Amino acid sequence: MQIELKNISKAFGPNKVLRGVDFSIQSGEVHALMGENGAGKSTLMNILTGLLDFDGGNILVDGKETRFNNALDAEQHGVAFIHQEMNNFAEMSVVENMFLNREIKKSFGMLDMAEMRKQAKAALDRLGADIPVGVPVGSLSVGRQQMIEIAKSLMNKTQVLIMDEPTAALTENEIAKLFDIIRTLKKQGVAIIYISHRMEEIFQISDRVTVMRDGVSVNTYKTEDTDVKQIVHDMVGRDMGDFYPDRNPKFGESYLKVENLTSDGVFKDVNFEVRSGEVLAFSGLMGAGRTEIMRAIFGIDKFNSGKIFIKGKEVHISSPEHAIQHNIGFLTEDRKDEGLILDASLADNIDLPSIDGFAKHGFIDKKADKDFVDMLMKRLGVKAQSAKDAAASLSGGNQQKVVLAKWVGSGSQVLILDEPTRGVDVGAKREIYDLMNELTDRGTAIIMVSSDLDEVLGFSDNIAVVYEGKIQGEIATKDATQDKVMTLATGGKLDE
Amino acid sequence: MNNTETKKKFNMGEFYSKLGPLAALLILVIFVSIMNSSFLNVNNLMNLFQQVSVNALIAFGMQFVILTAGIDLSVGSILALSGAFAAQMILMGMPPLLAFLIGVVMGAIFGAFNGALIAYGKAAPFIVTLATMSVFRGATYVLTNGNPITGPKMNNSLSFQFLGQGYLFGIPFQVYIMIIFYVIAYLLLHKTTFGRKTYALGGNEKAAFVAGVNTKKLIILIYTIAGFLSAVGGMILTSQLASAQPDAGTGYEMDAIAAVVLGGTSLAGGKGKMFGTLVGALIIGVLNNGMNLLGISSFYQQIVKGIVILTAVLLDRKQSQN
Amino acid sequence: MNNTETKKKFNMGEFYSKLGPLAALLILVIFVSIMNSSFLNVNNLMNLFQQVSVNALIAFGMQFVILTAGIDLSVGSILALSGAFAAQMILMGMPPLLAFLIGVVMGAIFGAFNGALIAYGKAAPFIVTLATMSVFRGATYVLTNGNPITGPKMNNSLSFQFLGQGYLFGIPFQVYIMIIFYVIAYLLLHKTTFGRKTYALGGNEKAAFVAGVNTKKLIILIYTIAGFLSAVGGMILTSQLASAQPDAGTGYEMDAIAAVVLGGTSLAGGKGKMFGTLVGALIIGVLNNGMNLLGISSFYQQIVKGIVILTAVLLDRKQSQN
Amino acid sequence: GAASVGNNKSSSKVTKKAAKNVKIGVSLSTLSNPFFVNVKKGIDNEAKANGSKVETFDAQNDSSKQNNQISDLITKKVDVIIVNPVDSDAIVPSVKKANQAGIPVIACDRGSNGGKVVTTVASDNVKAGKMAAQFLADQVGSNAKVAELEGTPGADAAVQRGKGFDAAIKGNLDLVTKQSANFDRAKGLSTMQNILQAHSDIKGVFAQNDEMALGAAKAIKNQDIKIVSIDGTPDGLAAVKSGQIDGIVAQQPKTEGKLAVKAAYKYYQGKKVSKTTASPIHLVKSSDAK
Ligand SMILES: Nc1ncnc2c1ncn2[C@@H]1O[C@H](COP(=O)(O)OP(=O)(O)OP(=O)(O)O)[C@@H](O)[C@H]1O
Ligand SMILES: Nc1ncnc2c1ncn2[C@@H]1O[C@H](COP(=O)(O)OP(=O)(O)OP(=O)(O)O)[C@@H](O)[C@H]1O
Ligand SMILES: [Mg+2]
Ligand SMILES: [Mg+2]
Repeated sequence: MQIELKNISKAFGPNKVLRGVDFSIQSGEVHALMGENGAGKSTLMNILTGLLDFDGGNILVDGKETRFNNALDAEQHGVAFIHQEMNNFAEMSVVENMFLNREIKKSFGMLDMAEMRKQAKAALDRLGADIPVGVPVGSLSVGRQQMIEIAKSLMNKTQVLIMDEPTAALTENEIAKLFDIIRTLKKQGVAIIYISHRMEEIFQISDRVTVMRDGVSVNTYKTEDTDVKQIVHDMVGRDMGDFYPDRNPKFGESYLKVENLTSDGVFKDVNFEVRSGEVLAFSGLMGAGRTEIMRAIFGIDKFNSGKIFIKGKEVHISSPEHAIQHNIGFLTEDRKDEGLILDASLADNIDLPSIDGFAKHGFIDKKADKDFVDMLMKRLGVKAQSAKDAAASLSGGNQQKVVLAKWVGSGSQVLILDEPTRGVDVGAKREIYDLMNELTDRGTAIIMVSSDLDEVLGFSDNIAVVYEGKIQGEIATKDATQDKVMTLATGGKLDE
Repeated sequence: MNNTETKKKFNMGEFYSKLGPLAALLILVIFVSIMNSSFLNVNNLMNLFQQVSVNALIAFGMQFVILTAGIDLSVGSILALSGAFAAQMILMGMPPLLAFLIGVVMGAIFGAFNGALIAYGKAAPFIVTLATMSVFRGATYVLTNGNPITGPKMNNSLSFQFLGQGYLFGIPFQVYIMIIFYVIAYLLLHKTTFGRKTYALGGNEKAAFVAGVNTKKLIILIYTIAGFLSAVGGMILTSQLASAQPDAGTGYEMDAIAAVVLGGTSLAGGKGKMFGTLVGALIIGVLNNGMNLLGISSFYQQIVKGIVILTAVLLDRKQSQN
Repeated sequence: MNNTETKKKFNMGEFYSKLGPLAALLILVIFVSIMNSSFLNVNNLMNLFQQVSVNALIAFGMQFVILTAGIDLSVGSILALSGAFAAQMILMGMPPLLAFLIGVVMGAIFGAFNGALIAYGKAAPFIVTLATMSVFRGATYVLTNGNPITGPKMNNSLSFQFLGQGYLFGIPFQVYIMIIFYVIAYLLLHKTTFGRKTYALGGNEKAAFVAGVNTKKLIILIYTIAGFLSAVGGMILTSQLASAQPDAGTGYEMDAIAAVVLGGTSLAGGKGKMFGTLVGALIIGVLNNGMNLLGISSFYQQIVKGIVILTAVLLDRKQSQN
Repeated sequence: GAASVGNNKSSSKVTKKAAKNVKIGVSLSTLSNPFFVNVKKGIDNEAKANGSKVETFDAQNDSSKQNNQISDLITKKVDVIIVNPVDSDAIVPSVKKANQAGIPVIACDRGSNGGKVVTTVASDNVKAGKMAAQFLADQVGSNAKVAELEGTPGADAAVQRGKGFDAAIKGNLDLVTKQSANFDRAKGLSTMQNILQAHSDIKGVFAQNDEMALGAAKAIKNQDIKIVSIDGTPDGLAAVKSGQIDGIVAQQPKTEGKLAVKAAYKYYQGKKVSKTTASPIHLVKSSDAK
């Protein structure tokens, strides 16, 4: 099967998102689609699979003009789509999710539960994902949810598979498994459109790369004929230096210290300390419990025992409100669920944790508030028409920047950033690292939870590795290697 | 760190939402029967089931609606309007069975009208059905001119009276109807794709759309079911009272919603079981019947009812906890 | 290719939610005053404002509740119970002003009770307030024994009667009260952090919580406001009728909700303006007043009211569209 | 056969019972109306004086609820059921059910259109409407413009009282508007205010109950408009005394309740009870009070 998108254009209101994009894909090829946040990648794929209408251009499937009515229609024609934002039903079980609207029926329209369970298990086994099919999807970590989405798309006779940032929530192991699968599919003649902001993946897995910028396709290369520099240049429209800026940390006093923090069945005896001016990275496999530790510190979840100290004084944090009063900020990993008020404006999102600071006797100082929001939007380069836009109308990466802006602006002395660059393009990543540098220079302590090992090694001062709810080891970044971190992450010990 | 660990923490809420409604019902039954021995009389139990049946039927339909995170306030008015229609037609000489049939079809159409307004008008179910509740009720008054519809054609027709007053093997006929529709509703919700889509729509409308569910059609269908079942209730009531009352069913929406929620279904949509709703309707029935048997003054009945509902939903709070 | 393109597609929904409630009100006013010239009499307008004031007060409170994606069905019962309390105390010899003060504090406490159940019990506001509606109403009946509370102490006290029957510069005193509370509610919602947090809570409760909003405290506070304002309505009504009716306020929750929704506030929470609610309350007031003036039969009044509400919310559908 | 719509096995022989042994079950159409609260008082007082037990239920104006309550009273094996039907037709199946169980039924304030009742204690609502019309006509003179405040649409009292009034004023008074105020005082006030705007020249108002009349009086204030209503609640009678309301066709709810209980005792004394027991109605005029 061969698909050609020709001169596709699309506007959301006044916002011309796509302005004549060309893109094509053939059987047995992995075609990477790159571009800054908001370049229009997801929109293009939504158009291809019939989820969005478009204003102009043609879609040719095997040379024939085609328009899919909806996702189901596309799927029945062999085009499957793993979405960037997960579209699942938290309350429903894994198997119910996997077969939603594609249920297997017996006579009289009755569901064939046994058969569906069998097939769901088989699809998950293929990915080596050990996930019980009967539990509600919402009780699983984001990474596992993503594995389910992938497994789901593999159940059908797919000829074209679209993956929109499939690895954003995955760690090395899962990514390796995913790539094995992609290679197998390729051999079977499946065409794969692969969207990612992780540069190294593109060179590992793709055959061709198309780069989009500002709603047009700039260039298409054979992967072997190009390099990171070229692609980054096409994406951001200029040359960029190193991915990761240098760290020149000046550590101050211990800012946040955690002693023997334990939450039964989730994490145990967690000890660590982060100093002002330090970037402490938390690494680990999917579901190791990093997020849970941070949530407990921030007062979202309860814990059973242990102590938390700020500047050497013990504090009792029972809610995010307390945590914020103690100058802690927390960027949650799930931006849609806990990070953003999607229907509210960017301004209302950004100033929320700081709003009390702009009020006298409860009345808000509108001017100061506006200046604050404008400053942050500019500083983080949020790509939007105006601060009054609804958060929901931004691209994934730009939404991430908004959440970041919110916490950067809160003036926190300790910033906990859970997957801060998830779904963020290279250019914006660099800006975020620069910003983190600036913050640590001013004495902020940063805890960076990240599943991107490259990032952990490239931009931190110390690395704490979590394995099954314990801190397996902590190493200075300058001494760390990929192997060392992985050894710890899988429960091994480093011999001194 | 493995999957069995979740089971360690005993969760009262979870317990309630699994077994709770049934446990609450049992506690209530035991309490009432200790306080008044006539409660467990076969006769009284038959009364009880009969008293429960109309609310249960409406609640079955309401359950689908609530699972989509919707609500239908117009069920009581649909009950009255379709009942008045059927009664009018019987007075005009139509055979009762045919009139009943037309009556329930009318109810389904009123429901579909609600559904279409919600699906295509994209307005909140609460306000749409609040408005149609008023419209349908007004229409009932206009149709009946504010008077109950009755006449010898109704009083003397056996086939008319059987629906709401008849007995089969010593059990009120309307109880069979309730059971039959329970089974249908149960199968529909738990064993068919229709049910799956209902849950999906309530759980995450956008995701349901992405999965290719025809959400508009589904919404219309669901409100049609709610209207249909209310109208079945309307036919039973008309037959039972041998007259169609213009203000029949006033406030029934609240009892039906209470039954659904007592049964463990979340008003946020996406979660709940049909069995729970049956149990919820029984809880309300036992409560009403029991308070009458215990001779609780009607002023205090309202207080007791409110407290029982409150207690039950607070035990069931787990729902909104995650 | 430029920004003017939006203007090409005229969006009726957007138009309504911006200007619409006001436009709808104007159309209604023009229509009624053409049909009956006495509508625009100063006298009638004073009546109108007076008739609107209690519903408007309740609606202001309801607006906060609905912005958090909640609902308060117990407002009518709170109105009755706090009114009965105050009346009882006046009969027992307490000075009316003090009794009113205690009455509204009682109302606030009842509201806080709702809020606490919702915040700590984590149960759905709909079902919690459905239950407390029943509890508070029952308590009112118990307190009044089903009879209106009245007596010479009420009929002869000027300070008692002024609240609901007095005039100041030719304008009913209760209209001033409505305006004062409108201004307070407006400032609270649109100019303070309290208001911003209310919107945030309604937009995404989890995100608001993580951003440091004390969601429990906020919820309790909001239901307290709703209870307080209902009680203010209860004092006005008691003074106006010179008696506390046990069934006062029955069904008022629906009128208040309708006012809020007609004013363009989304039942899903997070979106809406206080001015809209004032306009919504006026729409309902003009509708009731106008239908009386035009002599529309009570049967048809319900139909007309339903259709007007329906039309207004369908124009406002834009809300749920994204 | 297996299927049935129930058949009568009512006994005609009455086992005599002393008053104190008569267990009385009551179902009233509503208790959120002072009139019926007073019926209840009448029943309670009379029963108390004779040492019998009473159990009272409020049907909240819902016929189906009332049916359930009567079923429950039958289960409880009360000796007599005093029912104040929400609706005279809808009560018939319940009355028949009680007949089958051999429990005597006494209808109160409204009759039952079927089944067997020992007696119907009632003050005639149609007649009350007529009396109100008569009085209003006397007050305002022939062909004067008047308005009517109706009760809850469809409610039995609203239908009957309206019927009597409307029939009696034909060709006598000019009824310019009828508006519902739901038997409610607050609604009576606002509706009357609105009516006065549209028809400033009316001379009289008929309110279908005292509550609405009390509200209307507040709207009318000291304009020269005559108000007449039906019921005779304490608040209403006080208003007649003070001249706010000009006349009330007073029914006597307490007497009604008392008569119903008396009929029950008579029945259990084995005496014959006549089919109808008239509860007196009479006109209370403010001109008499002064
Ligand atoms: N529903 C919508 N309404 C309005 N604007 C939208 C909508 N969806 C996307 N956009 C806008 O379209 C543009 C392209 O968004 P899209 O999601 O396609 O970007 P992307 O290339 O996938 O970015 P990312 O890498 O961040 O996922 C953005 O400017 C975004 O704000
Ligand atoms: N909402 C939830 N309900 C129940 N269990 C959960 C939930 N979220 C996560 N878990 C479980 O808690 C454990 C820790 O997950 P957590 O998300 O903290 O891991 P992590 O190290 O942050 O990894 P990642 O975020 O990369 O998935 C895992 O076993 C996971 O399955
Ligand atoms: Mg994207
Ligand atoms: Mg995590």
